[in-house]
Amino acid sequence: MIHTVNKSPFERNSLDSCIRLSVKGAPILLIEDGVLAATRGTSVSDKVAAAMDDHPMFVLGPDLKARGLAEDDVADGITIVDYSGFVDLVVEHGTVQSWL
Amino acid sequence: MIHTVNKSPFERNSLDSCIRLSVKGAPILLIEDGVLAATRGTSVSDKVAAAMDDHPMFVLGPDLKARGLAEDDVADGITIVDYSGFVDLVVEHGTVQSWL
Amino acid sequence: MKFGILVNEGPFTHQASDSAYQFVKAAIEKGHQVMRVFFYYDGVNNANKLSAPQSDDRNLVKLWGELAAEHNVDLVVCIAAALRRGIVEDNLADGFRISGLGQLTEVGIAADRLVVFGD
Amino acid sequence: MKFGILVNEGPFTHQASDSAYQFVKAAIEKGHQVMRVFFYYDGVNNANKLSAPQSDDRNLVKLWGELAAEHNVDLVVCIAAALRRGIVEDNLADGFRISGLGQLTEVGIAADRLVVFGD
Amino acid sequence: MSDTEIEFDTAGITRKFMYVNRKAPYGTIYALEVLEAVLISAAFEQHACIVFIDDGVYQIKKGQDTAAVNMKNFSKTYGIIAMEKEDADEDEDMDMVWRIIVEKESMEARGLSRDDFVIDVEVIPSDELAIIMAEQEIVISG
Amino acid sequence: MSDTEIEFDTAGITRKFMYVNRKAPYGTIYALEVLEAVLISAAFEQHACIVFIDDGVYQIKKGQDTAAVNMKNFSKTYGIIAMEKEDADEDEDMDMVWRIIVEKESMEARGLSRDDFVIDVEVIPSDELAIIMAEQEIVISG
Repeated sequence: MIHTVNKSPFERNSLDSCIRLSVKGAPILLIEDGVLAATRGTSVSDKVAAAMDDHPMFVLGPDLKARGLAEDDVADGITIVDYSGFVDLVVEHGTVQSWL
Repeated sequence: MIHTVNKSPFERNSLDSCIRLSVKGAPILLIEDGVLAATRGTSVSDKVAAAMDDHPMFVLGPDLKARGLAEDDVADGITIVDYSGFVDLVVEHGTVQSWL
Repeated sequence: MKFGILVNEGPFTHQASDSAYQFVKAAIEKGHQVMRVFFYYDGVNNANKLSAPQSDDRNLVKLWGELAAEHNVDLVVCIAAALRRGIVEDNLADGFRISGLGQLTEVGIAADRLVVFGD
Repeated sequence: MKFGILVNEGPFTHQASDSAYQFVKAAIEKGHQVMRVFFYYDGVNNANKLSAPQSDDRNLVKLWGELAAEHNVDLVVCIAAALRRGIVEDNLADGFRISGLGQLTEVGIAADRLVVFGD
Repeated sequence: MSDTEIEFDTAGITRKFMYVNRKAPYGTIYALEVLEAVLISAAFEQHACIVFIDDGVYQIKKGQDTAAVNMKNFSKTYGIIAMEKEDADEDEDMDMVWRIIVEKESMEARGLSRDDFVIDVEVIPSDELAIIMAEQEIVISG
Repeated sequence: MSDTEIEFDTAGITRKFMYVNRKAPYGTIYALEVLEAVLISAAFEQHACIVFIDDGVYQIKKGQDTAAVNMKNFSKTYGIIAMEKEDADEDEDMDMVWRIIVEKESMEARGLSRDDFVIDVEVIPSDELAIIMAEQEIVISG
């Protein structure tokens, strides 16, 4: 299973619920406003870093760029993918759970 | 000025922002999913109680009832109003700021 | 007192239009005047006359139109938001009119209170 | 691999339909099959053929229709959700068809993956 | 209806569907329209795991009265879901498992208990629910 | 257009409008359509206080590039807002005050600084911003 989170971690509880309800090892892909969780030096950075102990973390590059966030702004350990990479992740990891 | 909050305090940051950015004494009216902040014994009850030191707190009764919440479930000090009372509050307190 | 209302969401998906309608009804019953309801963003979908809810559900498109007819409420749909979302004269429900965004600023200036309902 | 897609929101207000479109395009480019895109909730508004965005903006209604024509993607609009929101044969854009909610369950069973885009 | 009705062959295939309800009722329509999707899947004899987490737990709160907001009270429909589950449980010819689950942490954070709900539910803590979720084949979120 | 165009007499009235931006751009359309409302109000020569709080601060982040998501990049429009503000500042005949404000706490929580924005803004802490908000006459939230 792979989880997608499309909500801002500053505004909503989607990322929290995803972390609480996903099994160890399940990858999380941040898309749309969810990409705001991926940058360094924010009030949620520590939470995201902690989640990365249990979950491979990915972020959708096109959504980062749209919001003016550079690859350099992304925290270490988070892998940037494009839509093609999004498709590959879904193919590889089976069922998709969208945390809306 | 009167503030309305229509979002669940469990799901969103609207109530937090409203509390942070409203002056002492300004009333807050909880409507729609915002009424979920009004009940006793939840994980946000303390936060709401603290906000009531600075803000008269109101809740829209029709929205409470729709969600199966009884008047008895509402925390002490929160005043229940109907749509007519909503109108009166807006007349009395001037500008309305809707925290969406 | 004179009220202006801004509705940001369509019927069904969010409660915004329901809440706005109940507020407007209560204000009128109390003798206030509702000068204009302005429909912006997805709020323009409140004016889709093809909307056909289930028979046991409320029909906001119709309810707004009836309120406008009975109490002379000006229901204005933002033309820019409406064009994007496919609301045009052809599918515009009775009681609504399409006009510019300036009509929002105008009612903001003219009314004693502007109340926003949205998501 | 065979994909099914569920789109829960209309064009413009949320990015869901944009994301779904980009995902579907990428999947097809990689040689996968997209069996069906099912439009539910406000997603039915993606099929409103009267939608006329500004000339410098993307037109998702048209983009979905073109994708369907080129790559044989089945675009299904939920009839119950569509009736509520005023999407009927009269204003249905090219490439879409209206059908029952069972078509969502069906593609869930038949596809290898169902991906949901919403709010 | 359009001319071309496309159908996929699904005969004899039973898959694990999960419906995730995370939103409060009435503030948005998701609760109601997800319910319609659950009911349809019964006709296809699929496994169904209906999960209430976060504000979704309010969807099945007892005592909903929508008269004053003039919206449709759909909470009674959960009774039909419960009946579908009973049918699935009792019919030995059908390979169809239905579960109705509330996440314990979400319920408790909102000051609710099992008695507050209009239907019988399994109350399951998040770590166990995570394992159940991970076993699903199709996850529909509303 | 419909036949009956209703107009209200607003000549000579200047009121304090505030536009509250709390949502990230692109995930939802609110940022773009609020911008259109702000621009229109300039024609009515109204006071305007344009406030970016919470995720709204991302609306004016530099370097937005929407090519890969195929959405309209509207961040350049804030340049027009800045020009309208300059006009309002410089024209002594016009009683029209425009302010563009970012809440300090929201900015800092997101690891952003004044240099990250496409327009000049006043960065104001929440307690001071609350006082400014309390003085407004019309608050438009998107």
